[in-house]
Amino acid sequence: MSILIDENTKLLIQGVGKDGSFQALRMLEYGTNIVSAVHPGKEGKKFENKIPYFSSVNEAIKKTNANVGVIFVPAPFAKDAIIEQIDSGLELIVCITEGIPIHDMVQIKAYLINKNTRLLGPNCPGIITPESKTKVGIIPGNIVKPGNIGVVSRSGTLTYEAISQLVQNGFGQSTCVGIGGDPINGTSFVDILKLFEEDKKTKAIVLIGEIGGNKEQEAANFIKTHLSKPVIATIAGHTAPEGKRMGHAGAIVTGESGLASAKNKALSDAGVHVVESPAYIGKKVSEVLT
Amino acid sequence: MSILIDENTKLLIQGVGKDGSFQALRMLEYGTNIVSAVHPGKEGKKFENKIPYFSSVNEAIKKTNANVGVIFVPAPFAKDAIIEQIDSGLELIVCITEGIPIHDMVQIKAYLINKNTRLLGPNCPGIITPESKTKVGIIPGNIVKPGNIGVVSRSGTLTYEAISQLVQNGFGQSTCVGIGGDPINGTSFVDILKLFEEDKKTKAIVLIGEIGGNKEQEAANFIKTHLSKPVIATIAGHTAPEGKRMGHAGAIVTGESGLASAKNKALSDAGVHVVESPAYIGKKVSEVLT
Amino acid sequence: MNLHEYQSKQLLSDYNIPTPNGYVISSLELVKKYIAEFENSAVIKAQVHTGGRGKAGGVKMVTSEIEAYNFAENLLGKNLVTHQTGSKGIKVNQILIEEASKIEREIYLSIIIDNTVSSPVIITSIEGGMDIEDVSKLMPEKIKTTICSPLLGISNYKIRQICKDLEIPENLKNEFSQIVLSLYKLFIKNDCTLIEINPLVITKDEKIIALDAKINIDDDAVFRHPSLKKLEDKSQMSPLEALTNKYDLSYVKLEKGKVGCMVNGAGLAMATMDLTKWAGAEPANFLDIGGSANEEKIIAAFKIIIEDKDVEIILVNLFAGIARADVVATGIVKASKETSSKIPLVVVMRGTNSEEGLSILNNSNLDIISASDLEHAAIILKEKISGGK
Amino acid sequence: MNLHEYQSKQLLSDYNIPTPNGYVISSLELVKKYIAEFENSAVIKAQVHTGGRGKAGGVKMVTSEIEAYNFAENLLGKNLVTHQTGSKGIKVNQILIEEASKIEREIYLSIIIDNTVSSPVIITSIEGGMDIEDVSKLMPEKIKTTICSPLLGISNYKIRQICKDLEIPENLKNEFSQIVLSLYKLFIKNDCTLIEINPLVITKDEKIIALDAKINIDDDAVFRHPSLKKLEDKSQMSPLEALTNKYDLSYVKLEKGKVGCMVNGAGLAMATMDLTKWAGAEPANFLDIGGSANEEKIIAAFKIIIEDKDVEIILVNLFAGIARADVVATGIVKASKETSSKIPLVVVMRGTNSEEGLSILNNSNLDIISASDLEHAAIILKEKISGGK
Repeated sequence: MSILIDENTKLLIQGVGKDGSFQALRMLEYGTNIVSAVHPGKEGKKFENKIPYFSSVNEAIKKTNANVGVIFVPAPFAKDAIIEQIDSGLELIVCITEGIPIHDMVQIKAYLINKNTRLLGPNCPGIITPESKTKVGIIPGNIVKPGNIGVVSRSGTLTYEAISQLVQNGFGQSTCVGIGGDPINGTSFVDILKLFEEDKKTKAIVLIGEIGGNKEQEAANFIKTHLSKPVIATIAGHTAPEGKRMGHAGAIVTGESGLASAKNKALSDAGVHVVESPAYIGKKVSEVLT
Repeated sequence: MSILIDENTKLLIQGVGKDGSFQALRMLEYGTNIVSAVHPGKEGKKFENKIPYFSSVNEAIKKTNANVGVIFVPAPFAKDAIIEQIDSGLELIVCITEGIPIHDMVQIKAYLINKNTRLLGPNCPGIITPESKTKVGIIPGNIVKPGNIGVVSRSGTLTYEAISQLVQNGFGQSTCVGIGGDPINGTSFVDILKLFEEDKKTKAIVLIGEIGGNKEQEAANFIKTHLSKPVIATIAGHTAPEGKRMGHAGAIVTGESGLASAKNKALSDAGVHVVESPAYIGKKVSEVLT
Repeated sequence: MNLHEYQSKQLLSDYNIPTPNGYVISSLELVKKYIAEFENSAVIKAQVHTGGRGKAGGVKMVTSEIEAYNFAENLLGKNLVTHQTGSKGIKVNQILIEEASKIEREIYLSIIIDNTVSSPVIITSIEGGMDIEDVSKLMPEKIKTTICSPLLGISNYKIRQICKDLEIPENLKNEFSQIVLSLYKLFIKNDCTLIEINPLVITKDEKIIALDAKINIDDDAVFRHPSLKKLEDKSQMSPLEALTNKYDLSYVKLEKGKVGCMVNGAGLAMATMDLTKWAGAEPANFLDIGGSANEEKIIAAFKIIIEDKDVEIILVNLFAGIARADVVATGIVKASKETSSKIPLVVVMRGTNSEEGLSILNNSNLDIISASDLEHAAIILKEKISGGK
Repeated sequence: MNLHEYQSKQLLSDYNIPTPNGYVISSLELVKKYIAEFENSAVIKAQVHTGGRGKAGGVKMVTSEIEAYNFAENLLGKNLVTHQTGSKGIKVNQILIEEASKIEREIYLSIIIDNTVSSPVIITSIEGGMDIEDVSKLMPEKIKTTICSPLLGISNYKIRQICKDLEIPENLKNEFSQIVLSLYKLFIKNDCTLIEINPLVITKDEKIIALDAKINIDDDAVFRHPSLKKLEDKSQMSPLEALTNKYDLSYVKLEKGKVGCMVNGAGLAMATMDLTKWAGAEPANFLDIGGSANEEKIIAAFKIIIEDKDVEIILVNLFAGIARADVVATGIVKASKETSSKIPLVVVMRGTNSEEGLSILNNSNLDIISASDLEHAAIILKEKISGGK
């Protein structure tokens, strides 16, 4: 088993430019069932001679029964693509795009309320489920292996680091999820923790946080009260100076709760096994699970 | 028992001008538990020396635990009052105000989605529950009596007519509800029919429709599939010419479904006892229930 | 509130939506000047608040000065009779003279509030230029509707779909999309209940132009648009309409009815009409005096009813909620005296202060029969009318 | 993107929010003219992109021509050092000279995007004029927040509550409400992330004026505001900032670090800094080369790192997802050659095309130690740094 995506995932990709087509190839290579592509001006053609292009998400779904969408559309047009996918009723939307204006995300977040759609991201690496060989997004397929650890992270490359550590220590993953580095996003740590708790395959969870905001504290609260499975966590940004934005729009310490130390403490208090660097994730999981 | 309001209703009245204060007195006389009033510039004073005025709905609720709100605010300011009451989390809002711009109602209707608040109206006479002596709105208290008939209507004065007919024929009411004459409103026939179906006290339902729109047809569909209790109905506007607005913004025949005859047919087909005039409502109820 | 075509087009222009070059004129002298400016190729259109102008001879393509002048002369100051105006017609005070366009394609584009989805809806058809009702009967598949989000507005992907539905050529897509966006903005910002552009044309030289335009504004929202309020053309109202308008009364005249109806509440007013009919009589009008009727309003309502010379009897049906029966009664008594009306009244009066109201009426010297309820009123009406025959 | 105070005030004016009469000048000659116009009662303010101007001597109330001139002379063209600028300070190219106001009351008013509620939030305080951080520490109960609906905007009832919270006198309520509405509109229409008016004053003659104003625009949204983009003042950037800005790199310099870091991904970059620290060394910088780094960008990143003369070793940590390791490797080799850099590199390279990347690096003549993972890299760093000591 897995969360969010599996062998039943029929993926629609929207925005098949340079990055989108490169990543679409990687997803196909990995084994993902991409059923349709949406890109203006390419309708009627086929991506890699097999995946039909459509001019609208609604039409693509009607013709191919896609149930998950992934968005590589450039930031200025991403809001429209997300709204189009929400309106189409897709159960899961994964938005990889970075740099979406924050006012656009504010509107999207409000629009999402009461919709039956889950938005993951934006500015996230997506999801990968090794057992069913399904990936939606950009997490490299060659670094994961099937197993029982659920991984959830605010960071892209740091997720790869953690996965790599797990594999080195002999642990495969049930599903790896990047929730994205933007301050306003569709899916939170808590949302994913809930899913991992319910997922029978997942035995332990690796959580990778970073400075800024209070999402790790929310996660800690949830873990304390609702989670039965062990959680191993690390927070990036202990050496970051206050008030400076560390790349991610969300990674800026603006108050007590934004500090790495505050997040470490909240997680430790909730019974989470906190390590000082992702470099030690693998070993800590070993320790906890054996 | 009753629907929507009962002896636990703690009413907040917003807009206590000429009409609002006149009707507040009628509600008090009838027995309604009005706990607070919101009217700009009157905070600190008391209506009729007993009901405290507040400057905001939130404050009024905090101090008086009001759970139902009624709005008499003039049309240009009604949208703001409705939004204020929705934001405050009141479980039921009854808006009496007539002539609210339709674009305002379009926005309110969209904003209501996913809120835990029910809006009744606007442009409606409100609700009255004779058994608990509770009325929210303007239905005259001296024309109703406690009993087992649920009344639901798009029209104000026509509701009174129907009630009067029922009483003349010896039937009291569980609750009488006016859903309002505007084309876009918060609560539909179907919403109220559901409540009457669940209400143990209600033995039969009187439904009063009028020309325009397709709300009576929706009601007919619902009755056919979900309703076990007998329904007696009448439609006003058989003699209305097409394309002319009959007072109510919603009462204009613009297509087949808007015709009184089409509505009569839909209701008859759904097993509803349809009478040609509200003047015969009382007799038909007698006939059906005995 | 209806706008004239030329007013609608001015509003479109304000939102950068192209309309033909043209002039509104109310004097014949200017026809020659403008027909010359348009090189003897123009369209002349009567500016009246009614549909069916074209079929009624209120619109003409003209190709010479003399043709233009003659057509204008036959319109200006005259009454135009269409299928909507009744036999008296409606007065043409202004005509619009516009440069003729070389039409390549005609498109239908409108925005309404659709009550069934509680949202603005854009309606388009590739078959512009004909009545949309006809299109919907003959080829319903050629009408496309786009529901817009009341809170988010119109998303670009929906506009792309509209472009596709309407087969807008690639090089005009940007301009067309901008027109749809602007039209939507106009619709929202001005509390419109209808904007209809039929046809929106693509000309042979690839311009997009709104050839005709119809805009209705929500009467309940005009208060917040003082500049639109100024566009109201009262000359297009009948004296009766002007009076009902002034007193904010809902009144609809019915042909050849003998029973004048004065009722509070729209639903009850309709039911009263229905009952009159079933009593074997013809209702003369729909009249809702509204919730907060004062004496002045009642007097006006009474006068409006007896203005209709077919009226032989008046049925007053009052179930007072917000309205107070005593106020209505006082108004009726005053109006009867002022007009020295001898028309008998059948009165059903219930609800708030109805005892006071009835006693006011009974203490007056009017010809009044009081009925206990609607059914009773119907019986009285039946007697009266058979008696009168 | 930060706006200067005078630019922010211009924007406020565009939205009809009153600001003091004033002039931005970059030459001393104009001081006399304007101080005369303001009758020897003015405020002079350095226009620089930094906080803490006041405490650093960048703002002064002047009451004579000579005082004005002397103060302006000491500012214009000089560097102003505040607690935020570092020891070099920031150059004052422009000063704002404004008419002094007779202040009755000072109010705090700002709008931000609050990520925890995903909505615009209006923050107000009756204690205007002091740092809001200080107010929040000393008297948190005097700070009020109003969450606005992203889809509906700000409702009037919320503005009424703000008026009440701020004890706005009855006769100024309309004007004040209009200011809040306009400010909210400005915030939304211009993709602001912050508007702060501190203080908004009520003058002794009952005028409401924005005495100071700070506006930040979302960098990710500047593309859709060409007129705001023009307001960007590049003279306020250090050469390093200008370079990182040009290549769209996320770079933050840390004081006295010896280990330059080049990483892809913000999270990994932070983790790399953290690891450096735990290995007993000091990171010299945060640098995220981003997802779609091309050669040119890598070369620029390399140059930025070695610009910092404290850097003794460079740690490259790449886990290629969207980025491709071969492109990064090629960039590093080229940059090293161009700059003739002798600084050794510790390289961890994984993910997309990492084999190709490593082979490009190993086939170059650079001083490169390849590490298999982060832990390995930390061990190497530790050795290198102790060895160097």
